[in-house]
Amino acid sequence: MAMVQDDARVVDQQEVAERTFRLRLRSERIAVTARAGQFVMLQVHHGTDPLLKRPFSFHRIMPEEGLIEILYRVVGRGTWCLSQCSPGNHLKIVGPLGNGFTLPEKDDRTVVLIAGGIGIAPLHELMVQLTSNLQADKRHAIHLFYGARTAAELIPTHLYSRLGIMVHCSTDDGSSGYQGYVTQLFELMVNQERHRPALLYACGPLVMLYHVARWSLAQNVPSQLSLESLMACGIGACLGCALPAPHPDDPMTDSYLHVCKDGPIFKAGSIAWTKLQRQPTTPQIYLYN
Amino acid sequence: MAMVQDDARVVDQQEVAERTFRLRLRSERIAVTARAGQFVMLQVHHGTDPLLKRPFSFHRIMPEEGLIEILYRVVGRGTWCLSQCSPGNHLKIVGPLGNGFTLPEKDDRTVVLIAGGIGIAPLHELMVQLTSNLQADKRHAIHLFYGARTAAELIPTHLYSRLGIMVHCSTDDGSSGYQGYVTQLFELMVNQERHRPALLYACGPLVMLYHVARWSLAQNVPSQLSLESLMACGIGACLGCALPAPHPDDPMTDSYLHVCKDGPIFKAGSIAWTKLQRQPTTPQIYLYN
Amino acid sequence: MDQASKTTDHPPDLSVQLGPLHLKNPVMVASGTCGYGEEYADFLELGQLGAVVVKGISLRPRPGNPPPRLVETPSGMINAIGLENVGVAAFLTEKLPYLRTQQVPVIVNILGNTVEEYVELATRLDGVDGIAALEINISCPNVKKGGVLFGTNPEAAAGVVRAVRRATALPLITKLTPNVTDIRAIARAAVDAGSDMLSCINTVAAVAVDIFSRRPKLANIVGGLSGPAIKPIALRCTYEVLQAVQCPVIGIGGIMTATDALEFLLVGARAIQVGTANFINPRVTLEIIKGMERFLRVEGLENIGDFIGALDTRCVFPFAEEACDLETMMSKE
Amino acid sequence: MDQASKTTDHPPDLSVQLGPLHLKNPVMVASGTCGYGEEYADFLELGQLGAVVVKGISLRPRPGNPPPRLVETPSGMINAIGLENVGVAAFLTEKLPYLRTQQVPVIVNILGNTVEEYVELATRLDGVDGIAALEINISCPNVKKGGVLFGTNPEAAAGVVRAVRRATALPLITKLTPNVTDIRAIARAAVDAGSDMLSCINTVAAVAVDIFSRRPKLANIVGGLSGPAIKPIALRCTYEVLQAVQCPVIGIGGIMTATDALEFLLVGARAIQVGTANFINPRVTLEIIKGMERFLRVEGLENIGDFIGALDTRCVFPFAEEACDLETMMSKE
Ligand SMILES: Cc1cc2nc3c(=O)[nH]c(=O)nc-3n(C[C@H](O)[C@H](O)[C@H](O)COP(=O)(O)OP(=O)(O)OC[C@H]3O[C@@H](n4cnc5c(N)ncnc54)[C@H](O)[C@@H]3O)c2cc1C
Ligand SMILES: Cc1cc2nc3c(=O)[nH]c(=O)nc-3n(C[C@H](O)[C@H](O)[C@H](O)COP(=O)(O)OP(=O)(O)OC[C@H]3O[C@@H](n4cnc5c(N)ncnc54)[C@H](O)[C@@H]3O)c2cc1C
Ligand SMILES: Cc1cc2nc3c(=O)[nH]c(=O)nc-3n(C[C@H](O)[C@H](O)[C@H](O)COP(=O)(O)O)c2cc1C
Ligand SMILES: Cc1cc2nc3c(=O)[nH]c(=O)nc-3n(C[C@H](O)[C@H](O)[C@H](O)COP(=O)(O)O)c2cc1C
Ligand code: FES
Ligand code: FES
Repeated sequence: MAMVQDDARVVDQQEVAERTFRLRLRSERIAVTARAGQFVMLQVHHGTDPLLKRPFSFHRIMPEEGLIEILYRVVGRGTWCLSQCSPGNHLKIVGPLGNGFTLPEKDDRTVVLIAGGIGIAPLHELMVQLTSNLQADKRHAIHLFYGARTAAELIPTHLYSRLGIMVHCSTDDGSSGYQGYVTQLFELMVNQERHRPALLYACGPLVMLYHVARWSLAQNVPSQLSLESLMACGIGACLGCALPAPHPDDPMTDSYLHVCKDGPIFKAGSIAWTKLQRQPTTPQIYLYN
Repeated sequence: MAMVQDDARVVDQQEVAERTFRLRLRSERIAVTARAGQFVMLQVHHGTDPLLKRPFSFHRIMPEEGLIEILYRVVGRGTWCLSQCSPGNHLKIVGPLGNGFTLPEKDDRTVVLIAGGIGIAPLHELMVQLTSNLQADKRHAIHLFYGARTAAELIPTHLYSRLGIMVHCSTDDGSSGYQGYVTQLFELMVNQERHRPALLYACGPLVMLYHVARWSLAQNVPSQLSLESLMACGIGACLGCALPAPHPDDPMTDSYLHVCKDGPIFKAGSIAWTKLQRQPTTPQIYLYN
Repeated sequence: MDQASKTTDHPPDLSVQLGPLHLKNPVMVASGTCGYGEEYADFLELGQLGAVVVKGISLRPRPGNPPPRLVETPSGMINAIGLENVGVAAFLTEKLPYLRTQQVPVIVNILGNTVEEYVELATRLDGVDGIAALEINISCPNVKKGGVLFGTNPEAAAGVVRAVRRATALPLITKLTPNVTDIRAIARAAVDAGSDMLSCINTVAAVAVDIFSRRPKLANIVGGLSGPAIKPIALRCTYEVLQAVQCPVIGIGGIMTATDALEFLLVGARAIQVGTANFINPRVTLEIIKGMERFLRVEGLENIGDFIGALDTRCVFPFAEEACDLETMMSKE
Repeated sequence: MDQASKTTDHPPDLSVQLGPLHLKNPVMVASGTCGYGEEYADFLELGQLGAVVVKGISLRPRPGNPPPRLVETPSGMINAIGLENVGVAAFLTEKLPYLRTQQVPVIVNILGNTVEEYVELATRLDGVDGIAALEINISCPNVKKGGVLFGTNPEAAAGVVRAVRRATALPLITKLTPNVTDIRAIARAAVDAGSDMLSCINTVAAVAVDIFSRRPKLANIVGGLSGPAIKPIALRCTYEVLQAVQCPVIGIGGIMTATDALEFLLVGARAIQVGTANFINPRVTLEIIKGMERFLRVEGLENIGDFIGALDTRCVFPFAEEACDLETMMSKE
């Protein structure tokens, strides 16, 4: 499970939804040990500006082919640079990093995955693994709740429904599926259908994760949430990726987790949600030149 | 003759000699007013590193087609970045800049052009202009002395001989033409054939220009030398591109010319050669990573 | 990626009041990067700018340093021009007349090696038609004090400002150097001595060397770093200075885009100056002004003044209220 | 683009002597950028490095600052980690044992908010097996002096160094901050107080803000700039410090490549530390060592020592001799 640095060759890059790209890279050394929920630090540019690598979750892991895929949205300069690269280019990559998802021990219980926007990225590989050893009828016990701001931002969902799982979509503007937040759709469905998930996986914006965490704590349903933080190293060396954690002994004392080492997958109770501060919002790239 | 900033489209890029590229750009606004010996400041990269534009002389000017060409050698990060761009890319460009060559008034006298290495770049357009209104037999009075370190660095010289002018080559290692420096070849030929040039044009490394300047001053032959200097703005605003000039009144007082405004074409006597300092040499790019 | 405007049709108001100076917008070109204005005539109408700060002027002409005077660095450049300039006499007769024909406030950056030089400069520029203000460049060696820069010592800085203040009725801007332990102390000293405004920052002292020739890349060895690399330092200096003084502050350092410029305004700068970016794009100042207008529209602001100093440094805990019961839940988990 | 070697076959000697320390090569990893060493175990053998400087250690564990703790800037990054560390006790029991198994000199970076804290730290680290030297991080607020940093004042800096000197026989490196008016004065004070060596520089104070949320990009507002953007500043500081002191100096700041590292050695630094670059390429230090070897081969040097301090600042006028008669010719022209 060692981390490696590799020189990954770009095999393919496709724009699969609005400003959303799927990038396929060749890296045998990373593909063989990677697990769902883990991530890589990827060079987005040659030169010193942008300077830092960027973290991206595994969207697909194909150990036999020696390939990995990431799915990313262009939100700033780094992801913009990345979207400019083409097959044949080489990018430095470090991985696999972080803890990754834990798969359920029993496979006969209801599992719910909740994705907000680009949060779908790590859940794809998870869905593949959850369904891989499952008979077709049992796959119906896996539900994906997938929300985005608008239909154009949704990855085509047949990719998921053809895995045999149940897919429920929402958009903030109602342009596809349920109109509203994905967490609302989830709570609605769970209350209506009265089948309670045995396990929750989620990835998406912080507020979404917060609502999932609330629900999971209130309902006492175990959850695995994929969190983000700004990162410089991804390997536990810079201590930059801290998130507040409940202090074991004294609630008034600060204590921090590090997303790259202790995460990026956390259970709801590991994060001190009350101590989370609002962070600067995502800039619209190049809006003001 | 106003300077403009334009967004030039890359039309073509070819490697024409070792590490030497010819880049064709579309810029109607610059092509119509450009003169031989002038230059442009060209963006080599999007982003802040490398930060500054780079100066390049006009290699060809095609006002009818709205095209310009530059010929450049990859010597560092900026020129390396430039060599990576492909047709369809856009580069910010400012030009035409500087004073340019003055064409001879009478066209019946011997004219000598001396080029060292990439110093051939501005002389091509000059040769085209010198020969354009000239009958074929008179073109023999134009001599190009063209030297490089080795044959692989020479631009194929039929491009020049087919203009009807006389081409004399040298290489430091003797792999093509005369073995030795181009200024040696020039002095040799001039002494042997005893036809003295009425006018000298030269572009190349500083030591070469120094030897041309010496000769031209000693022989009292007017010369137009294309000089270089590090530049930030190219338009006379930063005062960074200074070269020492003889002070009109007092030789002990410092006085400076600015290559981008007062040049890049200077006569031999305009530069205070004795006050020129040795500048850091050209780095071999990426040699030590 | 343009967003729809939230406001009405008239363009947002970019004008700012800097003490006695009223500028149509907060965007100036920085001293030493726009020559004497004329150099940019082909690229823009100077009248579109908030103000023009001309190349630093000394009493007598200065030839400047020997070359090389420039070197590029990661996201920056170092210059050691050596304050080459035509001198105050030639400035008044050869350069100012052109600037006077442009509808733009002209700020004259002045420099000297003794307090007396500054005073004489101020005296000669005082009351001259077409000069809107003086910017005192205190990043100059004080020859009477062993070459220590005026700007690195509160008393020396105050000494220059006080003397210049007596010599002229023109609005005074003191330009601060970042190469100090406590920029707040220098800022306070300059304001107490009569400076109406401050501008910050000048370049950061820097060196570059070449391992192949084993020589410094600048003939002067040490030069001043500018460009995007120093923007975070300039923002910190501006932030600190604004904690120390009440007067208008002009932000300078690494501004390449409207976003960069707005960052300085957010911290509290009343205007900004663009330096190195002019070399890369001679029309950059106009693009910055346009970008600011678009920003104000999108944000639904009618005046740039409403954005200046709007930095909110309070901690915001979005989930703190609701999450009170979460803690109890978590302790059960 | 490899050039043929001019020298014989044995590899060039990269070893350097830093006062009492002998290092197999001049390349160290900088404090705070390599954790406690173990974090890089998957990428390199620590034994290949000249030395490892561990994350700054305080007397008691520190949780560090709230996030966000990082922000990227042009060719740089700002951090406000807040000196999060496990504290000296856990360092000795949990971190040092691993480092001891590696064949690499371990330098412990120490920090405190009072002179007493530094002294107690030094006392507890003195004589501990596996520690090669202490690096005193004086870029910390002195709580007894209103939070002014020890490193910004010669007396305060000397106070810390003198006290630590008495508390330990370990070689002492004092790590200088660039955020001062005169780094030479601090350098001299530290050496006079007993520091065997100096390292420079620590990060440059910096701010970044977000115009959309109108908030600082760091919870701590002010942080430290590092990376290529600061290399020219670090070279200048190293250059200045070497003019002031005789002791070995370790260059730090923005080193990404062998060329960068060699620039510091050219100026006179006896060794260098690599910080931010480790985040971008965890194997960068090995690449730097290899690049240095190639450079020495190509230049025909057998010892890195022959290159250290080889900067030639004399003016060279290549055409001055021959050109004497040129002047006469020119006056005729
Ligand atoms: C463990 C982990 C896994 C991730 N997986 C994915 C993924 O699979 N697909 C995907 O599209 N995105 C993913 N992200 C987020 C992705 O790293 C950021 O979108 C990217 O770094 C933005 O870079 P930029 O230069 O385009 O944006 P910038 O211009 O740098 O910033 C734009 C916005 O992105 C945020 N951002 C910048 N850098 C980071 C960072 N290192 N981590 C988190 N947010 C950042 C900034 O706060 C800012 O709001 C992941 C983040 C983490 C921490
Ligand atoms: C008026 C003028 C016209 C020129 N015309 C041509 C041309 O037609 N073809 C051509 O190949 N080159 C030309 N040059 C030189 C060209 O500008 C440089 O080779 C180029 O800027 C190097 O950039 P770089 O980033 O690759 O190299 P860097 O890594 O920046 O430096 C490599 C070497 O190039 C030198 N250099 C860097 N920047 C400049 C600069 N702005 N001006 C001069 N030297 C520099 C440095 O001193 C260094 O030795 C001209 C220069 C001037 C001043
Ligand atoms: C080439 C050059 C020359 C400069 N000359 C002066 C000057 O004469 N007087 C002055 O006060 N500042 C001078 N400066 C400093 C700039 O005005 C400005 O403060 C600094 O460059 C930082 O801004 P920037 O990063 O936008 O360039 C000069 C800067 C450069 C790059
Ligand atoms: C994330 C981070 C944490 C750091 N922590 C420390 C520290 O604990 N003690 C210290 O003396 N310096 C610390 N530094 C400063 C570095 O050791 C180094 O001096 C500085 O980053 C400049 O070098 P660079 O440009 O190569 O990064 C830290 C730097 C970074 C980027
Ligand atoms: S990103 Fe560096 S410690 Fe997590
Ligand atoms: S390059 Fe700026 S003045 Fe010549």
